[in-house]
Amino acid sequence: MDPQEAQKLAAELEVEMMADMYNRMTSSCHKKCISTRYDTGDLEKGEAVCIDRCVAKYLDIHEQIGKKLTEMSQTDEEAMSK
Amino acid sequence: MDPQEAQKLAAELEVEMMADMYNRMTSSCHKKCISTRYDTGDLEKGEAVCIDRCVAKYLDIHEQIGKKLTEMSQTDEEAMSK
Amino acid sequence: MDPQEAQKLAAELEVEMMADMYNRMTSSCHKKCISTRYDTGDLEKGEAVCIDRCVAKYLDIHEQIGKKLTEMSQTDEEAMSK
Amino acid sequence: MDESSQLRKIKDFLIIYNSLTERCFTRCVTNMNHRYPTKDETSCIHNCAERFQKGNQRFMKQFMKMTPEMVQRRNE
Amino acid sequence: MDESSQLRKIKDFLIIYNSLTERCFTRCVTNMNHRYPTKDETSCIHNCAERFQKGNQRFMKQFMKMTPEMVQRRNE
Amino acid sequence: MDESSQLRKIKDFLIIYNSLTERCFTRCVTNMNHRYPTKDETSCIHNCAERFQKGNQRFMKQFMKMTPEMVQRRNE
Repeated sequence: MDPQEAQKLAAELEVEMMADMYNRMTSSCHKKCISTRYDTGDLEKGEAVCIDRCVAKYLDIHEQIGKKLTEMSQTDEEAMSK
Repeated sequence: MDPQEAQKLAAELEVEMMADMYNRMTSSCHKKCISTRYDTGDLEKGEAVCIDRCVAKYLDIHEQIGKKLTEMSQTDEEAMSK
Repeated sequence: MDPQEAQKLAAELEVEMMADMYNRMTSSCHKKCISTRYDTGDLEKGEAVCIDRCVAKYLDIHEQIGKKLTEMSQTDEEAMSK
Repeated sequence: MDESSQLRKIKDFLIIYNSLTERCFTRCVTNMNHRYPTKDETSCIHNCAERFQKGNQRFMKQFMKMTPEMVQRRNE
Repeated sequence: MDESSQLRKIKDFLIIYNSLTERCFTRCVTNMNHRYPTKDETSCIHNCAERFQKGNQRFMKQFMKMTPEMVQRRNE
Repeated sequence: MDESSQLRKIKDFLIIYNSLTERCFTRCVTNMNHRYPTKDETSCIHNCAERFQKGNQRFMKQFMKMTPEMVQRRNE
């Protein structure tokens, strides 16, 4: 694989993983925020507020977990190099 | 991307999405139709009838939702072009 | 498609399907083995034993189902060729 | 827009379309006593699709608002 | 059949195989007190696999029967 | 390690990362009364991530131990 192709694949992977994260987030927040009574097609006010908070919180937590995973893998590597 | 390659990718995408729809349908209808008592390996008569109706209904509803989404996106575009 | 490319795609498919099986296994065993009380970050002894057994059992059953599917498809082919 | 991002857009639409059918079917169709969707089922399906679509637009809007901050923090 | 559709067929088989294992394992194996599948679990697994496979054949048959109508309606 | 297996490794990491966020968020965040994660939620998230990661390592270890036998049996 030449470096240019590798870079293109890496960029595609980033887009794909961002889309995967987005899909998991909407699925998770849908369950937490949107009522399953379908007597009307409109979002209620409370549902809209819930979506906004849920997205913000999900992204915060995604970031925290990223840091945690990096931390944990560093501890593992230190333990192995001893 | 040359037009021929784009066409090939579009055709592959259609097959992939048809397969995805089929998989979601079988998963959903399995849950609605097939008993989880596994005391025999045979499908009961009622389960077979349920599968046939479930597939037919799923495809009907898939079509209805397709129309609804097209309708909704047209309303959005009209609202934006005002 | 030339034979070399076909072979490469077949190898990629095998890796992808192995990864899919592994992901389904961990997801299924997680649900069966790991407590959802998150008052500590450590795995308990019982959870670790449960994971080991669950992986072993899952692989056994994956093998059994593979044999069963092969058997069933042979019966189908014999029935059709009659 | 080039052909590759147009395909991406079609794919994103089709994934939403497929998952919407799955979710609304699962929630609105509760028995298989009839071959054709009943009036109640049809009305439930329409409201469900509309709500999910409005929900999706809200998700996208909020996501677009939040990501610049997130990317900025990551690059600091 | 050319190589590309043969690969597609193998992939479809492997997806069914993987999802069958997942579903039957989830439903039939209820505790981890033993390392090896018990007699009851094994019998449940076999019935589950057979049923799912028969169900899949029924799905495919009905789907094949319905799609021509659907495609025709769409092209009208 | 060549570039293609390095990409595979990055992809595997990102899938774990995404699924970990999904599972821990679903289990630890139970209400949307607040915009920011509460102290209890944050602590739950950290324990959840740690446990899942330790679980994943155990899964991988056991899987690596079992597969040679499995491959051998298949080739017999």
